Amino acid sequence: MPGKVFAVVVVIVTLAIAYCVIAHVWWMPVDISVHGPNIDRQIEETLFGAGILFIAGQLVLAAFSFLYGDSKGTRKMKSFPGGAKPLIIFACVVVGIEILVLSFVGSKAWGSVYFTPPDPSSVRIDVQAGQFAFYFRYPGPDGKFGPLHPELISEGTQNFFGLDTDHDPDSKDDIVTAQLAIPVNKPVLLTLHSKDMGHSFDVRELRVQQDFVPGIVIPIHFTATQTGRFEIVCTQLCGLGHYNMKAYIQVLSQPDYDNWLKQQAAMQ
Amino acid sequence: MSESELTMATGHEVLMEASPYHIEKKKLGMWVFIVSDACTFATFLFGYGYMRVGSQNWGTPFEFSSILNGIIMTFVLLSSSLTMLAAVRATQAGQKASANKWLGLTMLLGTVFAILHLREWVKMIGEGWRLFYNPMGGAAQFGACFFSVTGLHLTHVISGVIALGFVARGYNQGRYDESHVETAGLYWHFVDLVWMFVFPLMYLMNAR
Amino acid sequence: MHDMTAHAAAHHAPPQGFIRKYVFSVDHKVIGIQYTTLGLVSAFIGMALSWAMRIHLAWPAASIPFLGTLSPNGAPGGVPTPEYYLSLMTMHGTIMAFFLLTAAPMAGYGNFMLPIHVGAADMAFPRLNMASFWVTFVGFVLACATFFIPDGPPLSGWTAYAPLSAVGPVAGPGQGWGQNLWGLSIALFCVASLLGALNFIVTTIDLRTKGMTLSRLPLATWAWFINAWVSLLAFAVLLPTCLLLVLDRLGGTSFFIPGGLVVNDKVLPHSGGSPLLFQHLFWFFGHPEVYIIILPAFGIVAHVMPTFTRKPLVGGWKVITYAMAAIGGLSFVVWGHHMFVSGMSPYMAMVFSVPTLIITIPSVIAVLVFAFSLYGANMRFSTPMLFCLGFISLFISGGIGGFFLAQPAVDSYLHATSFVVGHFHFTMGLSAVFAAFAGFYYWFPKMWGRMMNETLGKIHFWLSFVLVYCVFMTLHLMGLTGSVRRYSQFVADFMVPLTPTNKFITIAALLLGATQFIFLFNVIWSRFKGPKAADNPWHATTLEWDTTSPPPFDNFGGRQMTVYHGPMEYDGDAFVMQTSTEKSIAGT
Amino acid sequence: MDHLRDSVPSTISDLFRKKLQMGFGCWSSLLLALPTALTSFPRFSADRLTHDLSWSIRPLKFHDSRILNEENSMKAGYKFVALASVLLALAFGLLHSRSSVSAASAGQVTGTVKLDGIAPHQRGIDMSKDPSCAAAHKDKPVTTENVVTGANGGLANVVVYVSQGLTGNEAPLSQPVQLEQKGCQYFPHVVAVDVGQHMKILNDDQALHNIHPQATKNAAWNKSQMPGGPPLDVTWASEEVPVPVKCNVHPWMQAYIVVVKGPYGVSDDSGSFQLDNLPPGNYTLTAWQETYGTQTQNVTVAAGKPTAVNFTFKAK
Repeated sequence: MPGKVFAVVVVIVTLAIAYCVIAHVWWMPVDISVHGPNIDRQIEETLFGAGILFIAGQLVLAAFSFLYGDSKGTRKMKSFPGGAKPLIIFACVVVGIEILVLSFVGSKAWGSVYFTPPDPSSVRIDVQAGQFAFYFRYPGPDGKFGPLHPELISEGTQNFFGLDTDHDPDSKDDIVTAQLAIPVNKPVLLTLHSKDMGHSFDVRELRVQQDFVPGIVIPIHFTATQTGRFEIVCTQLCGLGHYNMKAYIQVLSQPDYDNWLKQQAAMQ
Repeated sequence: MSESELTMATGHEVLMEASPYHIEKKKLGMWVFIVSDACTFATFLFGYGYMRVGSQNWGTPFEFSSILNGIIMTFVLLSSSLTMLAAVRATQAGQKASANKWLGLTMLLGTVFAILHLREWVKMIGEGWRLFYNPMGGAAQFGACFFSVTGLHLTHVISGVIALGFVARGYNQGRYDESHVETAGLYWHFVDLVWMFVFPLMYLMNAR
Repeated sequence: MHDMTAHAAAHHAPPQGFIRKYVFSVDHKVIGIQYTTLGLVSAFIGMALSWAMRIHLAWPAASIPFLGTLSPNGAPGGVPTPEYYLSLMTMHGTIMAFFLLTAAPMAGYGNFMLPIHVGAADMAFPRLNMASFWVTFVGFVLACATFFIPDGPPLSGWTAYAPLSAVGPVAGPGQGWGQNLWGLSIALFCVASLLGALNFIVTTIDLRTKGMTLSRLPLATWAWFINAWVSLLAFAVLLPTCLLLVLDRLGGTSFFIPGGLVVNDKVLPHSGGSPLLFQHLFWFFGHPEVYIIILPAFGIVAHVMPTFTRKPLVGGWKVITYAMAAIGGLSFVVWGHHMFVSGMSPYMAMVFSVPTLIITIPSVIAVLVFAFSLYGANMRFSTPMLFCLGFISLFISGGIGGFFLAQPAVDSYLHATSFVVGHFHFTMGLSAVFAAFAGFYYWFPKMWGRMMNETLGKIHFWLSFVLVYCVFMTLHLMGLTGSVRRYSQFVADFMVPLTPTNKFITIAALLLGATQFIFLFNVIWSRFKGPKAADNPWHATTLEWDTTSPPPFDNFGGRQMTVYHGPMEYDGDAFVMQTSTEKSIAGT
Repeated sequence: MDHLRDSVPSTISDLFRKKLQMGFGCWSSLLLALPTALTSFPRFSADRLTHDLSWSIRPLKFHDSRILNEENSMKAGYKFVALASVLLALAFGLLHSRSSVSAASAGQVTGTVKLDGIAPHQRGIDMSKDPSCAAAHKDKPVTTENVVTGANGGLANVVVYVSQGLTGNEAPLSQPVQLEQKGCQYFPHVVAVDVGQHMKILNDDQALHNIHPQATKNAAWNKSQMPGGPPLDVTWASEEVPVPVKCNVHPWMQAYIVVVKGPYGVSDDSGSFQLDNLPPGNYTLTAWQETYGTQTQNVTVAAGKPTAVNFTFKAK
């Protein structure tokens, strides 16, 4: 009896899981980046391949415990025809092929994010992460970022980057904001600085997640394809306010973007 | 310690004839320990390498005197390996007197090494080197790496000398036999081997 | 022969006096039981912590009375502050991963069984063995002590990423003495594990009795042996890592702390270190650690299952052993897959991705071996068998997640989501725990000389099995929405809608925890009131069933065991003990 | 002459009374010492702040001394709590023996602080990170408060306190001061507190705040307070001007706690301030402003009538 029960339970569980995945009970948000579709395809392909392995594995387990669970111990043992050889061959071939496919396609998807150089015409924005907020810096009219002076950082006076506006001409027109706004359909190049801990820049809709590493400036670039307001969250444990470390990213049409920049410049 | 505990420590030999796969267990244990200890040193050295590669302004502070000191230390430690070898030979030949002589000599050389090394340390600390400070204005990591790596090795040398002392004592009292001396020897040679990595990496690579 | 027995008996009088016998005992059986008990205690502590976390996640305003008394500071009025939530999380991870999953299946069962499996009277270095337990114990006490210092436990997670863990109290509450004690505790645990691994290796190579060739080693022993090698190398790296971390914290060095860090508008006096160095060192230990946890589970299942399927594993001892060895070996070259998005070179990501995917091959082989050993079997459904089946199902479910997280492109979306939480709880968490349960129900008669209650055992299994899926598969799938892990509250806009799911998980988790008390009751009740166990209640073949339950002080009452067969000589009701002189029936 | 009565005993009985009080002071100090030492044992202290008092002396010569100090702060902490509490108690005892000035003979300092020049531009604060904060300021944008000026150049948030001339034996002010977190800002932006005076910290927001004073002479601590969480009650062990306070969850939040000994006044928007209950005598007054630093003036305070003192800061 227990064998059959176990088989039934396993089958039910397997089907339930399969349903949740196929019916998208929990699913990825809409994708608004150019490179995103590659990643989504990769995820779906993996779900397909791995899903088949998963279902097959669970069903085999269920079938065997159903068939061989409840004999009274009188029947003569059978051992699997051919012993382990077919299993090993199966594992090496099937899983091997899956691995090859995933690595090749996967490397393409990964490459589309990380191996491509940023477009020289991209909009450059500096990001400063700290306990527990993100701040953003636009180069302003002169298109140049002023140098950073850690010792000048003082959040109380809204100097989140440590700019020396009195002495550095390039810093004078830098625009520092608490929200990220980017123009739609234009390549964007973010340079990630962290002033204290490890943080992470995660925008689900952009399919972009990249850690901030203090001491290293990390560039990431992407192109958003839809306007809207989305959430930037920190996904790298950074302290007590980690759960509340977020900011908003607005993808705006070019004119809106220009207006927004003007407003922000005025607010400085 | 209680009689029963003694038998616990050696119970199975008493209990059964040596198994056909029987290797001398102390020696095997020492080899296994050496493997893991090698990993520990490797980690420290990896960290050192990472720091060194990562820093733009890595200073190379050691001038000839320090290098010379290092060479002398190396010579001392290597010759201590030789004397250790002799000691093991002597114990295997059962010549207690010469075994003692060689063991004593090994410990002496080990102590000399430690003293030379500590002298170096004191000198550097006098010059203002700290775990977190580099008086020559280079990367502050140098102090951290140097003191932690050589410190780890120095700890090994000193504990080795002490261990040798115990082994020698036990050997004279007849509690230990040549196998113990040989095992201690294994450890000693390992410490020397590590120095052959530490010396070029920590000293020669940082020579002016 | 006779005088030899007498001789042995004379030399093997068990120690007198409570302390020597049960506390500072050098007897591997007592030490094994001590480790197992430590594991049990840790399990329930860790579970209580997870309860607190789950309750807080589902009902952020709920007051948890016990917490209020434990830490009026961290949980005023019983409502945990975010930092205290993170402390709970850190200690849950630390206690579960180290003191339960690493200690119990390997050091606990291994200590008790390995010498008996190879026919020895004790470990190779009994006093070293005692030392490693008591060092572990001190480490455990230090870890728990962090709850009672004013700032509470550290909040940097069990991975203790620098610089959060390295810069001291300024990084947040608990990062002062909490983190120091944590580092110390883990360093001690490393030392203990190294001593233990050394002991296991030497014992297995050195103390095997006559006829116990490597091909005749029980598979659990094989697993412990392979695992000992893995831990020997892995913990030898974590130990110095902890030392360097402590140096950064107390010695003012900057191994893991870069220059120009600004915390609270103050520039920290460190320079030149690299947080990535810490991540590399930690994960070089951390990934093998995952296999340190799962390999004994494989071993236990491979050891227990044939007893109840009444037939040898497919491919005999070789296939599964080679698979385990391959996993152990490969586990050292895949650590980078924890760091795909953490600032490591994106080219390295590909380099680490491929071996990570390759490691699935031996894992799949192992699972197939387990599954197809059921083919044509003649199963006896005792509780251990049920847990073995559960293990296989859970490991399949968890292992599948590996395909996703092994690919940088996919990981860049799923990293740090609850998908990861579900994944590692399935693989290294629940699979290992199920195998540990299987081992516990299986060896309980031998350890304490009494049978456990089958009915309670079965109830325990069924409830656990279903609830585990409810909790962790839900977490797993919820991760597809990108719900971030390690959040003490769901305040991110996109995570608020997940609150119902979250409540469901919490309720399931509470029930799952409650189920474990059935197990606890079963253990305590059976320990004292359970029916006396026969020497070989399961009709198994290995040496531990060839002696009394519990075994005498010298394991075999002075008998010199000689082994003639492999460990899997089963054919239905017929079976051949390893020591029997009959001829083999299963051709192993 | 009557302000001298306290210091010079005029009659034998007067002298006797003083000796008696002195003795009582010493005894009371010893009686106080023991319980204080026991109750403020770090391990069992319910409130971490009382414990942190024990860390409040920390030499900050080398950058690592913080760490070295941590290293033995546990046992040092235990020892120091005992020691500190004995000293504290002694102080209390002595205060008890020296009766503080009676209202009749108390002096008073009043005045205004002005800013000479144009106040620097105050940047706007964007609270979009935490919608609950932003919601609190929908109507008018919030700016930083580094220099706040009012009518006719009055400079607000200036702390005026007595830097020299006090005996050091004055009892701490009894009524507690208050630091309030409202709309993800601190009210007041600058709060002065007497050594040993109680300070209540409240959270009126729907958001969680962590209060993180970066004290150097006092203990630095960091504690988060949940929405509607119980108010924190804090005291400060030693003078420190200023102690910057931050909320890391809302990095724009900034306040200054100015810990002084004796009477103090904080200027309002019109720049006027007032120090009460000051015994007649010669004093050095110091005015502190977060952007412009400190100024000092010597004053002679007479009993009964207020003494006028004005400060003027030059805008940079």
